Amino acid sequence: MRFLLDDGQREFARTLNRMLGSAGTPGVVRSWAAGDHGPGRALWAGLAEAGVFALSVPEEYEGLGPLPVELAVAFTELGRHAVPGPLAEAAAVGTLLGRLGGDVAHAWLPQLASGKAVASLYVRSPGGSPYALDSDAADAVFVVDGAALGLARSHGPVQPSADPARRLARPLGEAVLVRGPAVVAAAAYAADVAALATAAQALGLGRALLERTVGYVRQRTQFGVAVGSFQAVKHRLADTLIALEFAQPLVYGAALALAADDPAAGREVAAAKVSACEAACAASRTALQLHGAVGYTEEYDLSLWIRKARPLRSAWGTPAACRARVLAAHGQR
Amino acid sequence: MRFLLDDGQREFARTLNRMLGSAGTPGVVRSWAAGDHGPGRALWAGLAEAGVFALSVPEEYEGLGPLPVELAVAFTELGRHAVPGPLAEAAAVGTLLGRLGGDVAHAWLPQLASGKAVASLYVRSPGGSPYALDSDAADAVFVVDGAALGLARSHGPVQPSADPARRLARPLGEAVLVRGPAVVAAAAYAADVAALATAAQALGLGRALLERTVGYVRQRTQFGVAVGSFQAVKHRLADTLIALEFAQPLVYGAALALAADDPAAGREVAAAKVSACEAACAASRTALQLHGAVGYTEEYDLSLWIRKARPLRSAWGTPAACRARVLAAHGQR
Amino acid sequence: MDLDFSAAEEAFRTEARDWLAARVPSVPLPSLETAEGFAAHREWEGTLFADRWSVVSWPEQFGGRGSSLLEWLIFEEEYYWAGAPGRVSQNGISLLAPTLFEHGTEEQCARVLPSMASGEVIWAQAWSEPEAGSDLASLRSAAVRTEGGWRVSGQKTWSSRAAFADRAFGLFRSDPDAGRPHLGLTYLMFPLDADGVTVRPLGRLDGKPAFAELFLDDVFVPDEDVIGEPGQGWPVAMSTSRNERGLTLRSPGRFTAAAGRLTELWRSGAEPGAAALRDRVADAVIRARAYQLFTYAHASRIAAGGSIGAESSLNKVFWSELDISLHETALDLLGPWGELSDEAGEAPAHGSWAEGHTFSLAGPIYAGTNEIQRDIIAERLLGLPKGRR
Amino acid sequence: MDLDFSAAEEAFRTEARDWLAARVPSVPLPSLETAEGFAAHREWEGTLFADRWSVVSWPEQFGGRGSSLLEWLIFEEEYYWAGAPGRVSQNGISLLAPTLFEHGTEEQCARVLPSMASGEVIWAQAWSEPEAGSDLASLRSAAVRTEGGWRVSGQKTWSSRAAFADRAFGLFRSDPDAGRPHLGLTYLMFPLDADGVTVRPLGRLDGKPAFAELFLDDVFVPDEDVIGEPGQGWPVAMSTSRNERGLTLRSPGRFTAAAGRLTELWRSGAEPGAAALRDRVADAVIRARAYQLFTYAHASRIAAGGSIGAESSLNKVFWSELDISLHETALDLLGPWGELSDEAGEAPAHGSWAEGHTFSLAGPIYAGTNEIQRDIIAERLLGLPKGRR
Repeated sequence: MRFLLDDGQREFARTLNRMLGSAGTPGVVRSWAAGDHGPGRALWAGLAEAGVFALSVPEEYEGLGPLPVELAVAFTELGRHAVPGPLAEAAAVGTLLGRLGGDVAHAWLPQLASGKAVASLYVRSPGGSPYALDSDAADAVFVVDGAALGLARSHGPVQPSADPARRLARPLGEAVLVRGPAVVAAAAYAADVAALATAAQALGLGRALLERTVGYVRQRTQFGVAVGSFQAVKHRLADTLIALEFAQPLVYGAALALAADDPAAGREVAAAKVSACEAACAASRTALQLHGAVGYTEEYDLSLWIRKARPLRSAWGTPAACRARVLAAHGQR
Repeated sequence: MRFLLDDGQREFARTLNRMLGSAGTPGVVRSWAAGDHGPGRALWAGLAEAGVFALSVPEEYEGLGPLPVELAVAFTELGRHAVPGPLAEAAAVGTLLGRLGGDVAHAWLPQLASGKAVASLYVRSPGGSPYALDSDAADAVFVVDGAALGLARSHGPVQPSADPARRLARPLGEAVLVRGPAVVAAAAYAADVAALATAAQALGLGRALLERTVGYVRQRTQFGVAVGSFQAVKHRLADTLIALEFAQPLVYGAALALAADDPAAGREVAAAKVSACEAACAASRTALQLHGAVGYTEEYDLSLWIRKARPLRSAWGTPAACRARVLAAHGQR
Repeated sequence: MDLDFSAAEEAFRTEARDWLAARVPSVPLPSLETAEGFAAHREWEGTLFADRWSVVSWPEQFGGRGSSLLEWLIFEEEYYWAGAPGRVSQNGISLLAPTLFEHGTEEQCARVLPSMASGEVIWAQAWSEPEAGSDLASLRSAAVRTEGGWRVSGQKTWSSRAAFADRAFGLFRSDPDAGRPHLGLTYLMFPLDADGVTVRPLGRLDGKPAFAELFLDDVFVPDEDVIGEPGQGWPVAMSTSRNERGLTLRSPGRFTAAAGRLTELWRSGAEPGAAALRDRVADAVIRARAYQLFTYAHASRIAAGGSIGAESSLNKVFWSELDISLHETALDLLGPWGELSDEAGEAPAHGSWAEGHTFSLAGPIYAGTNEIQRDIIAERLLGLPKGRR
Repeated sequence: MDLDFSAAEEAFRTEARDWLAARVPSVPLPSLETAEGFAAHREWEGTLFADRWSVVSWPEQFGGRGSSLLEWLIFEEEYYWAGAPGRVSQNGISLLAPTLFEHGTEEQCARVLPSMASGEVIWAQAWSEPEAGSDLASLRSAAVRTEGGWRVSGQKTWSSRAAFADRAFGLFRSDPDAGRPHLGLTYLMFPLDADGVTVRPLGRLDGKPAFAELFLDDVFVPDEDVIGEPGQGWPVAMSTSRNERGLTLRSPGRFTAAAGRLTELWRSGAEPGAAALRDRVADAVIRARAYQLFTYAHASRIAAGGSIGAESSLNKVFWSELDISLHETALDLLGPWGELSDEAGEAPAHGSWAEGHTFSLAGPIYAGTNEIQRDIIAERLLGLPKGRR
């Protein structure tokens, strides 16, 4: 056992962090939210070049994957920098088509891996979301409905999310591409990959919120001292760190379980999802509270991070659904 | 509307507080826990003289009641001083027999009101507790089983509670006294009175825990300063006070609802029960943590208070049952 | 001890309920943090005022009904149960008006209050400055004495409603040599369209311009717009701040009504996890009731001649945390629909849960952060040693 | 990156599992905080030792197997899943032994460790004093130089296991003029039946004598029982304290096993509110798994030559809060049976939930309170300004 990232994985994270740190993501996010996807598509192209979208695409389709651990590494950085777009969905499409294989895989996967095409994914389910993410930015919105996989023909009006960078719309009328039990199995596995990717994003988001807040309370003074010297502030930030530090191994553990096609992977993913997303939500609340009115002001870039936490929490498995899933599978070692 | 205690009620509280403050209750509790009920019975006699056990007994049976608000006032003081014995049960027996009337009321209520007899109450219910409280100290253990009211003939071996002053035992073999639908109605109302009395005890318990802890952290120094000057300590105690201050009006509100035979009384009692008991449990945890190892030491009297909180929380309505009850009745104004 | 309403109070409740049933718009007005919504809400204030419902507890001469505190609570309960619009006049009514009643001249009251009550003049607060948020005593914006008044310069920020409001009130440093930082401040009122005033709207978390920065460059404020004595602004403002933290800002009706709607939402039971959310729904109901009864107890104390001091800090922490947890529970119950912003056409309940959630997040920050409130509770109510602050 | 166990590790696991299946008593031993239970647990230590399971990670010469950290974790997982008895030797094994390995002489190791491993000698810790709890550097108990050793006087308290143990270890002030308070301390070992030692048992919260006060009156301690250099007791003790807070005190197997039992309890579903408790059960399972994986990551770091510093404070807060919430959830699931003390004959699961709950309540207090741990996390891991402490 060596439950540590290796040097290559660490270097991959550093590379993405450097690249995204100089990409001006706040401006990209604001454009994306306004429906101008140009800067976002350019950023995606850079990420594709770095290999991000190839991680879930098998080698036979010009990808590098499947590499769930590297996917978790990459998505942590995407979350840290608040990158917009159907990210978890793109990873899930890569997984889904890669598992299905055949014409649809050949037709789409090389384009997705190279970043030429942006794809989103919608899975119809009772009580599930009626909305696909970023249909207006995507070249293709794949729709899974039971045993049928299709492409949406169009989409309804964009419904703004609490995170304005998430553009929600109902997929309308789909052209079925494949039908059969293989779709069901591949879609279930792909949904787990989407949940893992979302958990990793949440983890990175939480890290960024914590780091910015620590920086802020160190320099902000009130009553003649740094706000960060108050014990109540220190303890709240300590709790934020604890939650993130203990969510992280769950994320990597879930990635390894998916990589191994472990039958327990579903509960590992659910545990990671709920922990990382709750940690990110708590970090978001802490960041807001400790920045005070500054954090509540839209024009400060912090708001772009703060508002991402709750939507990630309900995407690809609400906390209630994840907790149910953990218990459904638990019991035996 | 005048949602404030009047001068008489306030004076009643002060009188009980003074009396109990000089009664050496820690020694009484320790004796009771060891099965020596003498000092406890003497304390009960004093309380009876002050009118405590007459509050739920109607005037026609030599009582003063029913006076649910005064009952809440008195039980807050009993909780504050950790008085041992089947207190809520005694109040409930007074209520139950008072509502039923007849021979059984004439036979028992004057004795209960005057403190000559100590009675406990056990209500058999599916999934409910198998134990009656303090059977070995009581002169009579009334048992309600559906539409039947009886007296237990004996009891099983004492099962120690987490609060050693609570002596639990299964009631064995009952002699039925009354049977009929009036028993069901009177027992339901009496259970609400027991829950109210328990809530009031919890409130007083929480107040005592807070007060002692505030006193301790003001004088205890570590690192050269009073422990109470640390912001983390201050905020935790502030939260303890908030919880108690907002539980208190629920307790009085529930007492008024019971007094008025308000159809919503059940949910008011449930709300008071869960709030006061959760506040007391939190106060108990806070007292333990801020006293440190001192609080974890049985020979310090604080432990007598700390250990009462959880058993009160599950007696006469668990938090889960209370919350269900609040929602079962809520909706309309 | 009782919780009974008198026949007159019950009649008052019925009158309010009937009026509201007839007048409250069936579709909510647009968000009052937008230009369109602000205008609609101003009009609604006029509707309230026309039938003397805008400021029931004020004296009749200023447009009120001279209602008791309890009647005001009754009105607020009915108001929120009816789902009536948010109060765009709130800053003026709950912050400035109590200060004027306590420290204003007769002339000021007569001049300011009726137009505030009618919605004709909407007031914004101008407390915070970039370097003075929680630490309000460190204000820097200056008022310099001049012929017949003061010349005011400096910067204010997070001024609620200032993007669309007409006038503002706040504290300015009139005597920089006064020694301790909360001496030498003066409480002033000024028009937002005065010469030298620049208003720069600021978006709140959801982007709506709910507040603004104010840049003041040598703005003339006549003596008649000073409240209280010059240099005495701190004590004058503190009475306002007590109001903000205490009874008047968050009336219990707001939470009992919201808890009722939350219960309905939970009963409708769309989300499969709803069974596990039951305890959170029940807690919202219980806490709203606790807040209502706590307020009745306060109102009874005040009616009996008592007063409320540091206890208002208990209130502030309690309602602000209740508000957030109630709205978070609602969003969780909404499942995938909980993500929609209030501007989404398909947002449940016309976006009121989303809007309420955004609004609730500011609760622990403004009117004295909850951290400061807890310090106050620990030091003034529990007698713990004062820390550094 | 992987979570795979080698074939040798799997074989080790199987060997441990089989041994435990054959030897673990089917009815739990009496509480180890009673005289009777202490004796029974001491005997169990001997059983473990006989087959070299008592200290698997120690070198073979002292009774161990020279197991890796990972093998130790595997053993602990099997140990707790098997429901094996609590470890009465724990204070010696987890606090004193690591200190001896790091700072002890060969002679000390050879003399002390084997009898510790076999349970022949049970060790108690003697850290705290009445005025030195969290603030350990302010110790007053004194060691005065004498011919061939030290004469020790003073009072220690909350000394775990001291009521029934054989020997104790702790810090004593040997140089009162050393300037800063954590200089001039010396780390000593001494027998609890030595001349001048009085042991007064103290009941813990449930009354069991889980710790004691020690009164030391001119007790002679020979030089051979000083660990490290005289006057260097603080750095010597701090290495022990890191152990206490870090990996070795609360192995993840303890929590994964408890979470598994909690899940079974929830499935049995006696209490009608159990549906609403589901999320708390799930959280216990998730947090136990997180703690296990976090520990695997730490073990991997150590195996790769890294070390653990202030990160151990993260551990301490996490497991101590997990332990409480897990046991509170269990008591809630037990409904009316949750009230029974572990001594009640009818207590569910032989009182193990009740006993575990009482034990868990001490978690946030000992080994550095969680308040102090959070200060450490904020200052050393996040770089926030040092506060008064």
